[in-house]
Amino acid sequence: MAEASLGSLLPVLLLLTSLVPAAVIFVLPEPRERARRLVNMAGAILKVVLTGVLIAGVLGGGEYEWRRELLTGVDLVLRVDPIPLLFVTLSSILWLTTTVYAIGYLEPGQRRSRFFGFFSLCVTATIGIALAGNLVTFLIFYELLTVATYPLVVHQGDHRALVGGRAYLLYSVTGGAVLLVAVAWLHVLAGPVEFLEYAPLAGLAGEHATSLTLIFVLLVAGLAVKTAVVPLHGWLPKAMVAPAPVSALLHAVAVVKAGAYGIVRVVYDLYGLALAQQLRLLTPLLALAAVTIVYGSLRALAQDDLKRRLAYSTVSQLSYIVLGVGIASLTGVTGGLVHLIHQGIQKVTLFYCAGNLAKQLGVTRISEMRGVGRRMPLTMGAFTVAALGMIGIPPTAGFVTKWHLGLGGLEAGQGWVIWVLLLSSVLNAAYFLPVIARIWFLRVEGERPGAPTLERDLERDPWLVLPAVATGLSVLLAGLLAGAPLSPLSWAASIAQEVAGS
Amino acid sequence: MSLVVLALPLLGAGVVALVAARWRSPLTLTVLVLTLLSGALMAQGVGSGGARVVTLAAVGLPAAVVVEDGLSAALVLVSSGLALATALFGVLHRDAGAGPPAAYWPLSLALLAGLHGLFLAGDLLTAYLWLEVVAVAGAALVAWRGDGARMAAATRYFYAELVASVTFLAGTALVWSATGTVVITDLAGQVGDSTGGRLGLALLTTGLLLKVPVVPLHFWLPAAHTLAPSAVSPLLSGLVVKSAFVILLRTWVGGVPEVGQPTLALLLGVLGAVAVLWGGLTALRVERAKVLVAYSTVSQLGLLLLAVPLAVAGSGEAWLGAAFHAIAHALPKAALLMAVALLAHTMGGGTVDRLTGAAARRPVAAFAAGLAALSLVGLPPTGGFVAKWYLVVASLTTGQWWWAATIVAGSFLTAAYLARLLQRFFRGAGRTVAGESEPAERGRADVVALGLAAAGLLLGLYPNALLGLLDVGAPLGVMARG
Amino acid sequence: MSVVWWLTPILLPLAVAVVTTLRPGPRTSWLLAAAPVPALVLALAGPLLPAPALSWLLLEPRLALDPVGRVLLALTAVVWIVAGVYARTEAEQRGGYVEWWLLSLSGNVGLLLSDDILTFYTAFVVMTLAAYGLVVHSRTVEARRAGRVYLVLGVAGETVLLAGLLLAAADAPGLRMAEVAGAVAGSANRDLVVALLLIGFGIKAGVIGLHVWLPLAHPAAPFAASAVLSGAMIKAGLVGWLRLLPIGALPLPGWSDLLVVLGLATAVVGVALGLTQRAPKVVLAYSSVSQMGFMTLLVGVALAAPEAAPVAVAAAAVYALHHGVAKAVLFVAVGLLPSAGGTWRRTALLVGVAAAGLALAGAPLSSGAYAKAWMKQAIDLALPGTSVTTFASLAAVGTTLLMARLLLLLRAQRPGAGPAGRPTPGLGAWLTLVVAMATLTPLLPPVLLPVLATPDSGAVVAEPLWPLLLGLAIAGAVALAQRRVGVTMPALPAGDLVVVGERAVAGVARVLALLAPPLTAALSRWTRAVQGAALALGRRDEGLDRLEDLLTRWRTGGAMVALVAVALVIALAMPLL
Amino acid sequence: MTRALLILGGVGLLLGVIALFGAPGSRGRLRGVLALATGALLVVLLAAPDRAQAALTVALSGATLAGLYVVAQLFERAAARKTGGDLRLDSDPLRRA
Repeated sequence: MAEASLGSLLPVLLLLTSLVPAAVIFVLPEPRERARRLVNMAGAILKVVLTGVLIAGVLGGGEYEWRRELLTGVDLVLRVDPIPLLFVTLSSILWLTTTVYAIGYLEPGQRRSRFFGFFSLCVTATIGIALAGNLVTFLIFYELLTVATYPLVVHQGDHRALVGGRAYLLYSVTGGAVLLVAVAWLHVLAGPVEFLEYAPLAGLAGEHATSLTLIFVLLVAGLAVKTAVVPLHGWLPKAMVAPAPVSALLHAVAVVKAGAYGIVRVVYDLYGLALAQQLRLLTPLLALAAVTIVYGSLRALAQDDLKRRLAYSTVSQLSYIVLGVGIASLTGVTGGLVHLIHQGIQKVTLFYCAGNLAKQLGVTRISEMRGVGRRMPLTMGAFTVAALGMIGIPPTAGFVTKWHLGLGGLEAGQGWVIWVLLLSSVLNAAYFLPVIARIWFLRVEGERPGAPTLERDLERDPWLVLPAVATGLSVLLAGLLAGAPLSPLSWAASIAQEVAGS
Repeated sequence: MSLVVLALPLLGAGVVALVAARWRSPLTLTVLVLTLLSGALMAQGVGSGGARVVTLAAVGLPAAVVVEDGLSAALVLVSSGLALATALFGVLHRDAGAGPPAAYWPLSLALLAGLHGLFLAGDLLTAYLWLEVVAVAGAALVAWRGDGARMAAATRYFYAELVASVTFLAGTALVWSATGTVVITDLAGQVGDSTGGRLGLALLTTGLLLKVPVVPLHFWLPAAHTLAPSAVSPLLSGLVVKSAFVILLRTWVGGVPEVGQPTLALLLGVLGAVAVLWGGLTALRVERAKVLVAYSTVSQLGLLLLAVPLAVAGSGEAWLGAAFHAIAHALPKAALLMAVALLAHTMGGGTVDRLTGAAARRPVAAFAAGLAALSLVGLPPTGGFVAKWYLVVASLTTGQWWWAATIVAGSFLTAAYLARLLQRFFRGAGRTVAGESEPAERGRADVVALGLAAAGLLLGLYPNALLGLLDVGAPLGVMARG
Repeated sequence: MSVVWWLTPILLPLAVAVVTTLRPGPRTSWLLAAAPVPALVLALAGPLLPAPALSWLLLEPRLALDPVGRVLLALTAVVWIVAGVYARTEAEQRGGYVEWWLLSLSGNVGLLLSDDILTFYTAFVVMTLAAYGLVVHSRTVEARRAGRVYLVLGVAGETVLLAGLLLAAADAPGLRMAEVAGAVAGSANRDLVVALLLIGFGIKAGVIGLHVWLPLAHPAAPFAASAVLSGAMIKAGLVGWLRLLPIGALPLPGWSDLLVVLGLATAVVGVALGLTQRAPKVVLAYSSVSQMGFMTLLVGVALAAPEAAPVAVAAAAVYALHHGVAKAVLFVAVGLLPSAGGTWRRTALLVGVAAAGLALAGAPLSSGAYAKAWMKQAIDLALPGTSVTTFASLAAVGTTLLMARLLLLLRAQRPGAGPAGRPTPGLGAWLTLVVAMATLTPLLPPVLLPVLATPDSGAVVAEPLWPLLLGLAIAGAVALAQRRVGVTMPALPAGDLVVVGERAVAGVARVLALLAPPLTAALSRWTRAVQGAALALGRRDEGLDRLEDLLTRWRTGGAMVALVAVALVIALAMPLL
Repeated sequence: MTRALLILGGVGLLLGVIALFGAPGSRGRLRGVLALATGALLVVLLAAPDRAQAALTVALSGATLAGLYVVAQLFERAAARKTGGDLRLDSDPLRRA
């Protein structure tokens, strides 16, 4: 057992802050709402605090690693490297806001004990994925995430939910199986391989080039399922039947981000950019990402259901991260990494607002969104900021990503990347601006201009409005204060320096 | 130590048979606890002291050998634990309104003794004897207080076991005449190319394959495991099916791997692969939940058989994977069977459709079923994953990647038919109806099922202890080299 | 302190926006006019304090104000202040007009002050998108159509612009404007970048072909918004060209000729299209298009010869100043006329319109004369001997005609047609604007732009005279012909090309609508097939069931035992044979 | 001589399997069990490498096989009582339940 210094216990504590609440909540009977709310909030806040401690520690040069032998020659490793910390911070903060949101969103009688139990399990899996020090640990938490998410997708228990759940399970289990074979093959080929030593596989390129390429293809295929890269994206729009908090956290941050994060880890920390370029793996990855970006936006254009349109836009936006990974230049890497955070906060805001709309006004289709801006100004304000972020309009966070990806593409000599990005942002504008116009500039039927708004109390419940506004603000601040030392951008830049610092 | 583990259940069975009905269940439970403790002691002994072979030379009879290695110690420990849990389940869960009949207690102890005998058997003749005990005890347990269908199933089961035992005996005799010994480990290099010996091995293996069973010799299993009472099927599906496999593994991997190379190993592998796919496919289509679980057993046993060609090709991981899978399958399978029995009891019907919305009506049992399903599919962090990992690594190291593909396809099929079952639990279980008509039931029996499922999960989280134990005395040690 | 000095012009409007949202109503709507004041003070006083280093904000934004910037900032401030006074009626209505107004103002000021391309681009985009709110304020069908065209072209412009900026920034050492402009001159894909910048800013500046949104947006927006739109906002296109094109670095003969021709064409065609219109605001919109042509011309001139660049740039800035103020006067007057009750109010407004029209036409001693004089100076310096000046004066004739038509249209309007029941705003602010029109252009440039030599009296009085007289003569002749013969100008739909554009877009949309369903159907068929196959395993299949039924029969069991035994024997016997 | 007996034992085994699986009624099946038992005993008798061990092993396995036969009869009788008449084994009991 690793010596039990604080350094090695923190990662485990981070896991426990959501594992313990999960166990407790499972046991709590349904009517005990206050106790459940307390446990939930305590877990979420504690996790954010612990992340803060970790950030301070890592900045101070602290080493945090927890290791235990799992299989012969394979350890279960939880390591806090810079990239994991980036993802952990995103997950813990957004889990806090989504817990608050879920508490407000779910009414009594919706089996909330079961919901929050699996909800906390999902976050445990996400944190596990983030901190995984080697591929086997990653795989274990990756599959745990699939398992913990399924009951949430089918939470409503109606036919549509089950169909969505079945599609999700079909894709994820296949992805997991492919990943298992790849991990086992890599283990056989290269022995126990850890993420930490930045590209431990470099030495193997000599005689194992073909099998390394094949393993890379399998790894990316397994991960691409969760990143919803075309043609493996089919499950994401179908999984939108889940309740809003699930769509918000899981299908905008945790689940889909696990796939993208996996690709980032495989390319940067396992293969390393040099080896990836040497085996010419990045260009097909870029092509795949480009196709997905455009395809996702095109399909989003045709959807009238708000959540399905957001789902397709997630499909497209996730591939920005994969694009960033494919571009092997310093700014490109920064762009990809920073979008890990930006896409998260933007998409979570959009899903909160979509959830609020559905809950307060019963509006789920875009055609029904006439003039909702004045009836729910705060929520729709956050929605607008996040939507502008998706398009990449300055000064939102989305623009910072688009700028870095574009510049990175040019630096890496892949000039065509700009046109993909711009085509995508035009398409994003094409399917987001009309929605914004409809929200603010179209009058609610039968309402004279200048007449006072109908109801004032649509945004009385703080549990629902607060998270939306908070994340909406963060989209603006992540863009405006991009230069600040602790901003996502400078954080991503410092990591990129290490990964691609030529 | 191994003799105590054998004697306790055997004598216990005798004593319990004599005692009055009222005292039988507590007495059996105590005997079971004692057996479990002695099993634990033995495992501890083997773990620290290494493998031991005890030869009981009886005049006039070929030497009877008892092998106390990692595999047998682990299996003895698990089987006594599982037997205890099943007995507890039998007491707690009033299947048809009344607890198990008086005959259940002595028979289950006899069965346990037989199982221990098989796990520890080092020579073919003793193996034959214990096979007889398991056959009779098992069939009798299935047949208790049964209606026509259950009696037919029990009879078919008994006859199948009988044919298997007899062919095994004939095979043993031939091998004995060809090699002059019945001790498995001494067989190495003896058989060579003597036709009698090879014929004997063929007969012997046929008997074992019928006992395991492997497709196409699985004709007796679905009826026997489905119609068996809920306090018996966990024992059958979890343990009895593994006992014959242990003998097969010891003979072909520990005993005469060179004879099996490469054609027989390939044949066994193919039979295993067919079992995996056929079992999975059928499980996808059957109506009743217990039949689904029975065919799942057929499929998972096929997976076990895949390890033989890998181990024979010299991969230590295959032996470890097979041994681990034998255990990591037993616990969740028993838990799943118990959970299905409980849910069927609450929902008033055993078919998959009747179990709709079970998550709301009996959450703990549903959760146990879900947890067990994870292990059976082999998703991390469960024990099933560890077994699958070793089997896949074994197939990749020995270059026989097609077995890895079968394993992945098998786990995909398992996921498919278990998802079919679990998905039913969630249907209509989204919203609690205002005046909840049937309040969620919580029985103590659910906790037993949950405990077993959790044990399956624990195996995944802390596999090292078991892995270390299993590696002791394994023909091609992995840990030493790992 | 320097942060306050430099940032208040940009941030004050945002603060005011918050105040007016929380406390709407007449008490706070006067703040609208106050918001641009700090910008005016900064413009007039100039950069007294050094620009602040804001490493935290956005991506290291840097602010700067060169003399050209000061002139344009002064123009913007004056126009926004006066328009602010007249925007109070709309401001008090619900619908978020105030927020969009102040956001546009903040963007407009921000882009003039910014010295690095990211802040510039941010301000440019914020202004463009916020202005959409002004265009669609009246929520009528035409307003929404105008808004849609405005937005589509706006987004297209920004995207093209971003491509240009990205390509330029890739080669540039830093993000500052000068560095990027320098890099463009030397970069490999210079022509592509220049083309992208031309189109990107061309849409905002209303170059012919890309101008279609202007004639639609102006009538739709309230008159104060049109004043600001024409007066200040479309100048952002000019600012972009002046700052980012490689002016002064090296001669770009190809591009300068293109711009000169485009400028002249815009000037002439703008006027021609204007003459066909009936609504006063549309006429003014086309006049703006044509006047922007002159500025495009000057940018072309600046690109022609590096040594003439400073003069040309200064001339363009002054021309923008002159046009901005004059056009604002016209728009406000046109806006106030319908509700101008008293006769002396109407006549005062009409006289003001006439004065502004004369200024635009370049009547002697008016701001137009000065601006045109400086323009000619720049042209003679860069392109001596070419006939550009004559064409420019021809365009001036056209402007005179256009202004005459405007006056006729306004006189024909019945008074009192405007929205009744609202207190008619005072003319005070408008009068100050008229005074500013007369004084600013002649006085400000020599102070701020020493590079411009004060034109000799002849250039200001004599030269502009003949185009004016010629124009008036033609106008008189046409007016007479119209009364007697009744020939009327053919009426073109406002926005001319846009109708063609819309039909084209509709066509493309229809094609896509035809193309998309089979495509998506094919794809979803494929995914359903895959899933179907996976789930087909679960369906009841008689064949498999019967097979399993057979397998579990007792007799087959026995047969199987024998079969397996034989198979094993063969497998074991194989190695022996 | 031993080879002939061995073949005889094999034949016994084969006949036993055929009878057990083929016979319609319980008497046929029981006769099958007997044939199996004798066949196996013959093989065991001949297989023992030396006389001493042969006698004891034959006795031991003979006893177990006899036990099996008795249990088989018990099963047949119990099944007959439960199903009222001769137990039909051919179709899968699951189909009936």
